Amino acid sequence: MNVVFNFAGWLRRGMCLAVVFTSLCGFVLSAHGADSAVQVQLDTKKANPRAVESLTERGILRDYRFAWTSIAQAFELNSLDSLEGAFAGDAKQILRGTVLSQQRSGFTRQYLNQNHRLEAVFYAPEGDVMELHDTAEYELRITDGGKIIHDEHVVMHFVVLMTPGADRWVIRRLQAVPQS
Amino acid sequence: MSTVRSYSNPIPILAIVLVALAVHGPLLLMQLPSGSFDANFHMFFASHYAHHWFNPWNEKWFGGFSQTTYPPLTHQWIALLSNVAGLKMAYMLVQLIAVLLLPVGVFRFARIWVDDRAASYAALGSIFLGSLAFLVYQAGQLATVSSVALYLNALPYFYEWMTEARGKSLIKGIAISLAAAAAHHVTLIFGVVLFAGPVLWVALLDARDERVSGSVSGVLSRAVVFAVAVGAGVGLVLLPYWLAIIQHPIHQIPIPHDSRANFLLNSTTAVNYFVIPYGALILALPFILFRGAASSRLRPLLIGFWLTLIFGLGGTTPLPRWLLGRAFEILTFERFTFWATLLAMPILGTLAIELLDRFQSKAAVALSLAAVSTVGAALWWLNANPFRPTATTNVQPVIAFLNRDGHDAYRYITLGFGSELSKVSIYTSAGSVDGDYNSARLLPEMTHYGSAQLTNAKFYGSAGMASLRAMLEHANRYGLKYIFVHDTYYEPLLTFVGYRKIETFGSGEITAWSKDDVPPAHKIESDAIPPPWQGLLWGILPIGVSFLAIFLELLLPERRRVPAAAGVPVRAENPERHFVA
Amino acid sequence: MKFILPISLVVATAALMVLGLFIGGQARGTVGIAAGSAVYTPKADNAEQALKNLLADVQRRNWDRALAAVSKSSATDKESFIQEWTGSNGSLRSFSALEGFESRPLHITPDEAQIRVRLHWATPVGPLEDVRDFRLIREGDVWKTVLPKIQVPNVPAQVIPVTYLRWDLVSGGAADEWGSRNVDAPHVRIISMNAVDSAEGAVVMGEIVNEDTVPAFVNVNATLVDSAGSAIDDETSFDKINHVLLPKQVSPYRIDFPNISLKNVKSVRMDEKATLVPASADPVIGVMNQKIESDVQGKSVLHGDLFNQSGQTVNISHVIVSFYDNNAKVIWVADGYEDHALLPQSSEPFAVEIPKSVAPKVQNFHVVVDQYSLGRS
Amino acid sequence: MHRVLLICAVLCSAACPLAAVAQDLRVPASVTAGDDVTIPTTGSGKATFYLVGPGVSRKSEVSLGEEIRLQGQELWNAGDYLVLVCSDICNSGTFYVTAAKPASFAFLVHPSRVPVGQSDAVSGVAFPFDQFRNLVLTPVTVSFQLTAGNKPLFSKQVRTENGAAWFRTASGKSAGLLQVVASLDDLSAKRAVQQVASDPCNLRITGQRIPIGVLVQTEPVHDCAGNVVPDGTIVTFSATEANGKSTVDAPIKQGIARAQIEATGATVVSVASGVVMGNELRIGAKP
Repeated sequence: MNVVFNFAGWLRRGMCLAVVFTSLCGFVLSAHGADSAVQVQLDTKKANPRAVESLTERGILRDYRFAWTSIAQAFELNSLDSLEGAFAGDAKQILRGTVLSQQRSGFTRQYLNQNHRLEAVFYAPEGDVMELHDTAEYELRITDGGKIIHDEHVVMHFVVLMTPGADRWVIRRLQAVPQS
Repeated sequence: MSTVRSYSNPIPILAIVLVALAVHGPLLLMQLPSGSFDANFHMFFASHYAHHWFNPWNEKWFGGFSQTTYPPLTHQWIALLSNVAGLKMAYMLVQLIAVLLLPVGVFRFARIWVDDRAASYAALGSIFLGSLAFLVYQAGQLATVSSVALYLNALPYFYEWMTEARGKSLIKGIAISLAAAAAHHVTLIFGVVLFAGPVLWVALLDARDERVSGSVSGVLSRAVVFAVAVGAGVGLVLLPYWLAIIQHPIHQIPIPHDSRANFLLNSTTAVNYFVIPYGALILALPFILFRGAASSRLRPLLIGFWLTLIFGLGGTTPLPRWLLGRAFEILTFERFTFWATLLAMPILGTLAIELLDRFQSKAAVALSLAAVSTVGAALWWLNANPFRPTATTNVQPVIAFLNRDGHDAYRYITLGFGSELSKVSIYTSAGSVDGDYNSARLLPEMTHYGSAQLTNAKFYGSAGMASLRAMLEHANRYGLKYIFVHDTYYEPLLTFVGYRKIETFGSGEITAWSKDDVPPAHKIESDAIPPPWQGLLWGILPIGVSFLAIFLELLLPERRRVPAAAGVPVRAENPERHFVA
Repeated sequence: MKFILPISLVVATAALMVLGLFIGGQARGTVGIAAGSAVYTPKADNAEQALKNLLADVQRRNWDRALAAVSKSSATDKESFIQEWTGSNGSLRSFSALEGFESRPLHITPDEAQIRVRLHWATPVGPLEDVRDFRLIREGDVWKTVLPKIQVPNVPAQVIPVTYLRWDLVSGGAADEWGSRNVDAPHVRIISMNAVDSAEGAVVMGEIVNEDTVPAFVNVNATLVDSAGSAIDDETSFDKINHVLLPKQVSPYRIDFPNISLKNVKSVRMDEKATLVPASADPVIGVMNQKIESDVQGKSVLHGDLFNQSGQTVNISHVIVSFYDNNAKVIWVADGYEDHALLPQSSEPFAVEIPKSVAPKVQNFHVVVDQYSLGRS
Repeated sequence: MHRVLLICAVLCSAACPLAAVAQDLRVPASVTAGDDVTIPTTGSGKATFYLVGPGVSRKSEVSLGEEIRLQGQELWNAGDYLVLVCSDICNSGTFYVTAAKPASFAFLVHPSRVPVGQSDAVSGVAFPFDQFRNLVLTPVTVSFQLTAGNKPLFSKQVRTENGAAWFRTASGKSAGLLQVVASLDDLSAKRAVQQVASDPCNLRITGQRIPIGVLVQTEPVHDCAGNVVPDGTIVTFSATEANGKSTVDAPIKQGIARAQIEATGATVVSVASGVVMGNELRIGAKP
């Protein structure tokens, strides 16, 4: 039997395969989102009526930083997964709502170069809630369809209510307020 | 066509494949293997590839493990097909492809040793092997079956390359061998000795006796070229696997497996691992011995068969332990029995044609009965054997529980679930510290004891329970809050270590237990996480070589062999008989 | 070659199989699966082999063959023999499997032998050991085991009035308003703590009390901290504590740190966790006749009887003991599981071993009993 | 890299032919949660409008020169809102939504159970929220009232500071339910604290010989203020005789704890509950 070696067909199929693989590689490489460090400083001197223990202070610092890293990731990747763990109650619900509507609208926002100056102003007698005021500085960038439509250095003030969860402090309320 | 004439011709390969389809197609469509030991394990791996093709780090088992510790080809094919057919049916399809490729491989492999007619009967016989039914429907060893099917298809190219120096055979042989390695590395490693060894030996005999055009030195040098190329290829295609195994060699305490037992001391084990896989083939053993020894060309095959048979007997003889050393305690030996039956098929093919030539229809009926009873016994044994996997449990409530109310923020284990553990893992977003793949375990609570899955802890006696205790002792460290129990045996321990029954599913069949002070699970840091480039390699090369093998088979077809000139003498000592068929 | 090779292969196979019986046959199988029967069992022509055969048949639950190895002079019947080895009433023994045994002859004459056997049981709560002495006699050319009469507990029919007392927990839904369903965790307190080095590593132990008016699930965690302030290891009390404490109940706790010496430890951070759990005040198990004695092996052992004062069967009881020195300081915490069920209004003996190094210092002890009852977890 | 892209984007936009004429954007400085807002625009042509705030990320087409209407339900959540209108270029404006008047409380009271007669043992914190669950930061006066039975125990008016008002006080003298109410105008939130007996006081036992040993029981168990110690509280009976010691951890049921002890010889029975010890009882040997 005569065998006709269809080189052109073979080459074409091979190239198709290569294109598929290259696209997949590109997709994977592009999935690695940027993760910039979040700076947080905490001042607990004004906390009352209960003083903030050093272990709690460390916990607040760690968990607040994690919370903002989560917010940044969730809003940049339009992913709800990042919001698990760091938030509870209304704060979680509002953030989820924001991400969901952002998914529908198709744009993303990035919080870059975050710097938070956190001040504990109220710590409940039984230690079950802490109110903090955050003066946050960051670069807010909004991107729609790959195009940056807004990029601004922002100084924002937040009132934050944090409560102890199973193994960490979680944000129960995160509310931006005008500078007083 | 008269009956006599119909028996005197080779059975067309298409007909053999159709018979395989007719026998195994319905069983696979009925999803019979879904209750096998490893089916859920394969689907679990495939499910991960379906969601994270280029990220082999899977956090659903062992608090995180790398899937580069198991060759990915079959799983990736299931993952690809699952987009169309769903996960379970995709598994069945891939298994069906392997089952259909097997008689083709046996046919092509047998033609190295015997003529087309005997080879065709060998291929037909392979469809009814008890060992095949055992591996497919009871053990669920998809990768082993797929790999050996590919490997048997690669070996004739190896032989052709050695004896005829055909470049096309070299390329195709290498590509299919790499695909076989990408399906199951163990098959390839042992195949080098047990399958390729006899092929090399017969090629040398053929060269020496001038039955082929190549010289002895030519055969040897080409064998080296093939081996080097395949070795390098396997090194590259499975590079992340080798890196993982070098970084974390398997140092865990050996886990007992009944295929390593002495069958003489345990009748049930003997039935399970010898009688059922061999079936009616046991009756042909004397013929295999004498006919294999009678022909110099068949002797390499006989030696290969005997060695594989001895390995398949596990701990019945000390030979595997002596030859394998520590690897004896890691391997399971039912696959050797499967390979042994495959190696016996060419000689069995000659028995079939001799019987048919002599007894015609009577022989046909007897052989058919033997074949059907062998596969039938293996299927009957699925439900009759005491090793059978636990009866299918409805794990849906467990999955639903884990996926609601933030329960997936914690880890879980199942107890008494058997292979259903993998099913839970596939469909829940929660992670477990347990898992159904021993070689990927790195947590000391599991590797320091001679037991396998925590879900089967009691079957490993004190070692299993010690491993479970060690894990529960560190429940808080791993965020192990939920335990699902399908065997009241475990309830006392859970009670005494502080777990509390919180829910009951399926009329009390399964209970959910929780420990109140366990914090949410945190990511477990590990040096076993493959870097992204390994993920890319793993996602591209193994599936890539399988595509390559398919393309090469399609684009470089074989020349049709002329039947009269194709046969290699069944018995070289009596060349006149070669033309009788 | 036509005959030599097949004959050689058959001979080699047979030889290897025979060798396998003597060399390679130790590969362990999985426990709990019906194991079938052995093709070959050595003849009981000496006392030790006879006992080994009997125990091997017990392991395989091959009762007829096992009973055939028991002397007719034994005061036992098949039912009580099986019950002795497989347990009853959902006891720990009924969940256990005889995993292995080691025998040591104590006394052998041509017609009689006394053999001490260390039995290794695989149980749901971990491996347990049991030491038993067996008497064997020669009957013809084989040895047989003489078993003593097995006492099966017999509880008379009776009516036991019980005032049940339990706490149920109604937990709020996830959608509850913040702070509206506030139930505090129970208040528990560690009342003593002591850290010592043992042969296995560092041990932190003491006692904890539930000071609240509701039941508490308690767990004690300890973190060993080095001189640099970093944690060396953290472990929990695991099963060396009674996890559910009723109001004002005291439990010992022990936390083991295997392979760690206190020499490297600067401080120990204790962390007791308490959560509210549903609980029942029954059954009440009294601990009677507690005394420290030496056993047959010369070890110091705390003996006593567990007396089930309720009307329900306690399937598995777990005894936890804190031992005090003359300053009332906890110097050791030991525990043990009872392998017989506690029937209503009946007693079962228990024994807890005291380490050699601790025994001379023990002045007092406190025993608490945790329990598991089938279907009431 | 991002900056380069931004500059490129800006340059590209500038170079493009103008599709719509330039617009101007004036947003209100502050809005009360739930109120509708209109944003006037200037210019002509079509533009893309973005609203970026807490709980909302909206993108829509608008016609320049017309007012952009933001419905109250888009502005439920207090916080900062960014408005962007993009045609050839993007114009932005920011405004704050502030909480409306209080409509509910988050009222946290601790502990849920408290022993009687303890100072600074009960505390509460109230956070007023508006109807959209925004924290009200404008100071308001919250009234806290504690009553045991019908008897008022404590009352205090506290002005919120940073949105929080709190109190702390001692527990009452007798066991029972303590009702804690926080109120603000016509709003109120109720919580309950269970006041429980303190540690047992004057723990006394009596005993008698029975056929199987000794039956011992406590007198009704009270704390030092006369409150009944709750049922379920564990009382430990220890009986010491010549051949050993017996102990029973028995729960109080209907005010009394009782236990049977297997003791045949002369026995000394002692009793304890938690860390409180009671009297000792000597019972003679079985006759």
